[in-house]
Amino acid sequence: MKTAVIVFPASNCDRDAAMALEKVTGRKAEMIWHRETEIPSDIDFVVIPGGFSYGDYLRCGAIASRSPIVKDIVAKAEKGLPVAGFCNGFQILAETGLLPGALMRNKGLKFVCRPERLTIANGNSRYTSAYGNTKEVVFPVAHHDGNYYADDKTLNILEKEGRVIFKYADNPNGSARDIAGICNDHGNVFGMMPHPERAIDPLHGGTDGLTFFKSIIESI
Amino acid sequence: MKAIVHIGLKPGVLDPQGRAIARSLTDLGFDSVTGARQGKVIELDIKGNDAEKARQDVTDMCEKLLANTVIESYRIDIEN
Amino acid sequence: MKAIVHIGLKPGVLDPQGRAIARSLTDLGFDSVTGARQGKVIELDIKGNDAEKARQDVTDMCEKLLANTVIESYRIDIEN
Amino acid sequence: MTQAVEITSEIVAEHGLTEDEYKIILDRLGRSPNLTELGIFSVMWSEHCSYKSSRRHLGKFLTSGKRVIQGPGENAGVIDIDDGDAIIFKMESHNHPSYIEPYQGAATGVGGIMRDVFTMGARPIALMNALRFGEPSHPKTKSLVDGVVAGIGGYGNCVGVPTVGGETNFHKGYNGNILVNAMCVGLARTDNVFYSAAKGVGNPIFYVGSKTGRDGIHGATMASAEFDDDSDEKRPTVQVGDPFTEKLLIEACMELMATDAIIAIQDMGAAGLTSSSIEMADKGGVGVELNLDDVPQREDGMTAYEMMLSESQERMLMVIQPGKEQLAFDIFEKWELDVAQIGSTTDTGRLVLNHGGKIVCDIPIAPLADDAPNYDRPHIATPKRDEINADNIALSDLNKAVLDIMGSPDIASRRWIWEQYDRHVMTDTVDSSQSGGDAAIVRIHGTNKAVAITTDVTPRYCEADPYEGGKQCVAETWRNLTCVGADPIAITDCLNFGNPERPEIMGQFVGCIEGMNEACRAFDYPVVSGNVSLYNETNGQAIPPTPAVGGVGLIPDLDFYTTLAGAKKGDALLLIGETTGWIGSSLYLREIANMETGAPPPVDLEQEKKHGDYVRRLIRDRRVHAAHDCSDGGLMVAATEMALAADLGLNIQRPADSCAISGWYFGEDQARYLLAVDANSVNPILSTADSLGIKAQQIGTFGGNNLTSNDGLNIELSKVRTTYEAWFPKLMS
Ligand SMILES: Nc1ncnc2c1ncn2[C@@H]1O[C@H](COP(=O)(O)OP(=O)(O)O)[C@@H](O)[C@H]1O
Ligand SMILES: [Mg+2]
Repeated sequence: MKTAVIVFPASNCDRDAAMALEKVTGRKAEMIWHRETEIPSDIDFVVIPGGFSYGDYLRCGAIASRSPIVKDIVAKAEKGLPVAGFCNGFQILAETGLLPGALMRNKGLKFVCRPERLTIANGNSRYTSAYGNTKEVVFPVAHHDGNYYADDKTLNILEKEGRVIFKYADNPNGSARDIAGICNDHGNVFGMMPHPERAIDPLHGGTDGLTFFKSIIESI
Repeated sequence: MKAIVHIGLKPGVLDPQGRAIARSLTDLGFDSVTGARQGKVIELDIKGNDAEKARQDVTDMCEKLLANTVIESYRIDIEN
Repeated sequence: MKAIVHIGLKPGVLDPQGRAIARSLTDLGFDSVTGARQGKVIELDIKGNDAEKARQDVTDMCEKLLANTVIESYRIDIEN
Repeated sequence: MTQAVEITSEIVAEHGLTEDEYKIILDRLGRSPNLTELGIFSVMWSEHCSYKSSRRHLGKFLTSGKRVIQGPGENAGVIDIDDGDAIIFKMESHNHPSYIEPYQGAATGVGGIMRDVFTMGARPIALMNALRFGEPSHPKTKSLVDGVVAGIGGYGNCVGVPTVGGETNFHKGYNGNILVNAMCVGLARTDNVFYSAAKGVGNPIFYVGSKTGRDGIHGATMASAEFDDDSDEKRPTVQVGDPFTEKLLIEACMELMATDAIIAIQDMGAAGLTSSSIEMADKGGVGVELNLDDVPQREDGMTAYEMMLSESQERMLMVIQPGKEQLAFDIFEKWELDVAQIGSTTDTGRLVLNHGGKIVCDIPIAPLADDAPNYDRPHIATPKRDEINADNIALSDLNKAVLDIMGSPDIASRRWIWEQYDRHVMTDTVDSSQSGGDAAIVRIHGTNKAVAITTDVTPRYCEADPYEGGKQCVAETWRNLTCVGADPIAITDCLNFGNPERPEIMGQFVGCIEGMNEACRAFDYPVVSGNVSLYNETNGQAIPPTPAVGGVGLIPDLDFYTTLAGAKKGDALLLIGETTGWIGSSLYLREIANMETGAPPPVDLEQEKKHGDYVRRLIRDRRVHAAHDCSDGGLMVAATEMALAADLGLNIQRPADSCAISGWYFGEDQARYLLAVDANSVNPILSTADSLGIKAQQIGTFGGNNLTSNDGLNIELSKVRTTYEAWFPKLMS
């Protein structure tokens, strides 16, 4: 099992993501600089971490989503490689079009950082299967632009196809239909604003995130 | 040459910033304001002086980077 | 009526956003771009049809809320 | 171009230099300076860079100790936290810029203090902020709060360093001069700390980071000048921060620091290229020659004067080991930063600047540093205030008093602030503002130890009695660190005062320093870094004396720590320390009785030490479920905060033999702690206290849903919470 974390200029949860992956797989994640052009073929799971790639300039995730490595991520994700983006990583995935919709400025217009209760909207996905009977988890959120938008048609499709994976119990940012995390139509690409990698340690944020990583790793 | 790109949210996409601006303005007593929308302008310096070519290039830039066409629309002005 | 307020950084004020956009465009192969600046536009819906009054009001709004006159300058267009 | 300007007495005055100071310049140069040279002298000799009013007093501080690797004098202080780990920290003000442009002023304040820390080889791991605003009802307050908080969050969040705590006060004394003090704590290895002394001759000098623009020219002199109604005209000097570039700078510097390429490194802070190059040269006893044409520039036609005085942010200067130039270029280019070799060290002891084929400055470096003015400004002590007897201060409605004080500006929840700060990034935040605790706890990555961090000062006390107030602010940080089970190690400070040319202000300054120093010595708790911000006055109205203190402690083992939260049902509430009912200068007196009078509580440092050491011992013995010190609002506020944090009711029993009721609940006697402990622990804890000569008693029991007491107090905790949480959002709505 080999995993990789992509590093963009001003990614800032890259180390946190790598720690989570190491904790679950027992193996160091490979750190891949955004100027690289290829994800090594033996990588089984790619995480696009949170942060402020390119300072969130222009639009969050926009500039990063056009970087060389992302081209290859898109190509491999379309062939089935599991790819997950958290926070800025979700924004980047939405900008590539791998995930539908867009992330807009929070409804309250302020950055919001707090532990957030999430309901598991689809417990059978590759990213939630290990949760068993658990219906609710707590992951921290920390973002300025996490207000998920998609047109009604897209939202209906997402809900109908079980592609809404997590919903906010107490919507912090105005996201449409309380959506916190979604996946693509094949279920291998996943994005959400909350940070599961910040919930892998009882001293810091709880351990609900461990099960999240376990789910996807076990599915591979 | 200069290209001025105006980028705004598509109609129907909720604009939390615009709404907040309208609300603050009425709070400040500017009752005549009935709505507000916020967009951005990107001003580009472009080499050369073929306006038609520049417009094509900038359209390409908008599609590839400057605008997110899921939520935004854009308009380009070329100035000499 | 509509008032269009263009707000941009004053000359000389650091525009990291513009810089990042220009660099990214050249990275994407748009070599003709030599610089970029980003500003915002706020479009206001205004009751009434006294353009002069509207311009005065909007100037007031800019000074009080819309623009940060320490680092930004603004320009107002009134459309009927 | 700059050479053509004739130096008139007006120009000298505009540069904030006195006639006497100018005479020294003439004497040392043996000729008139040109404008560039004058500008260089003026910024080096500004209050901000030269500490000319404060230097002799700062020298009194205890600055050494067994864990101190580097005290004041470098970019930040360095302390040893065992196992080869070092903690590097400092606090700094950005008051004037934040008043003029709150978002950018606060943001660049955070950026600046982070650079001070990573310059020394430390990865920043935590940020704190100490804020003072004017009255809540003042027309500017709301937008200042909004901008400052957004700016602090905007910068720290983007760079990816958690903002873990701070303090926020409101008082009319800050209506015209807010205070924005930011603190950064970084982690380094003791054998890889970097200093600023440029060593060796002929070594290349590198410029890295953002390009130089005309930002903030004269910022350093602005920070040393009083505001008046024309200060709007000083506006164009405000700089804009670019946290994105800062993040790249951190990563690039960390990468280069892992090699042996750097001889010396210094960030460009106030007075930019001037102070960084001169300080590096002066410390290393070398000269410097710079080619200004090679400085990366953002604007066309910049003069030497402008380049030397620019305060563009996110820039560093370094002396590189000869032969390692390419290595440095490669790393900085990988991180997409501007980089240039702009000069080299020389053996002349002079600062020589070349620009456009001419020498535009050639001055000896020694006088810039050594001959900087050092004033013994006249000072008069603040007159003592009368003590106030709590018997004369009635407490008519305890329920109302508790609700009023919990919803008052200085006590109400700061959630509105700290929810805008990323407190979790880097995943080592064990405790932060989120629990409302006394000190934030940040784990040392990959270990089971942690640092505790707090910032405190009670300007009310400092104003009433600078000496006692000075003792108190140091003591409170020491207590706050103790409350989480940390061994207090060292402090940094940010001394915010009015105009030092007024003897009463200078008296406050000297009094506070002496009190602080007394406390530092009593606790063996040295000052390792700090910052002075003077001239915080508008139209002759000075701020209350505000020596903010940032304390840092070590939790050697995270199996033993406490926070404010954690009281369990049935736990006893113990009060450690003497309660005389000291009501003078208390928050209660100000908020409920509407009086800002009376002598502040005296600080018995011996008692502080004894009580704190005992509390820490109890925490290490795992006897304590939750701990909190009594500060603003006395034991009633502290107890209520513990109940809120545990979401558990509390019954308080005031002993029959206590002092006056208002003083007992709300007095601010020092050296006191509240502990939540298991009922079975009460007797052993009290009897040991007794044997140590420490006053300790049980004053309550946790349980139920209400706050109650034998004086008729009875409020639902949820109602208290609503009041406590409502104030800030209401202010900002
Ligand atoms: N500006 C701020 N930024 C972050 N946290 C803050 C700020 N102001 C206050 N807090 C947090 O609110 C809590 C209460 O602050 P304070 O009353 O100063 O505590 P104490 O009196 O125990 O030192 C603390 O946890 C503190 O960290
Ligand atoms: Mg405290």
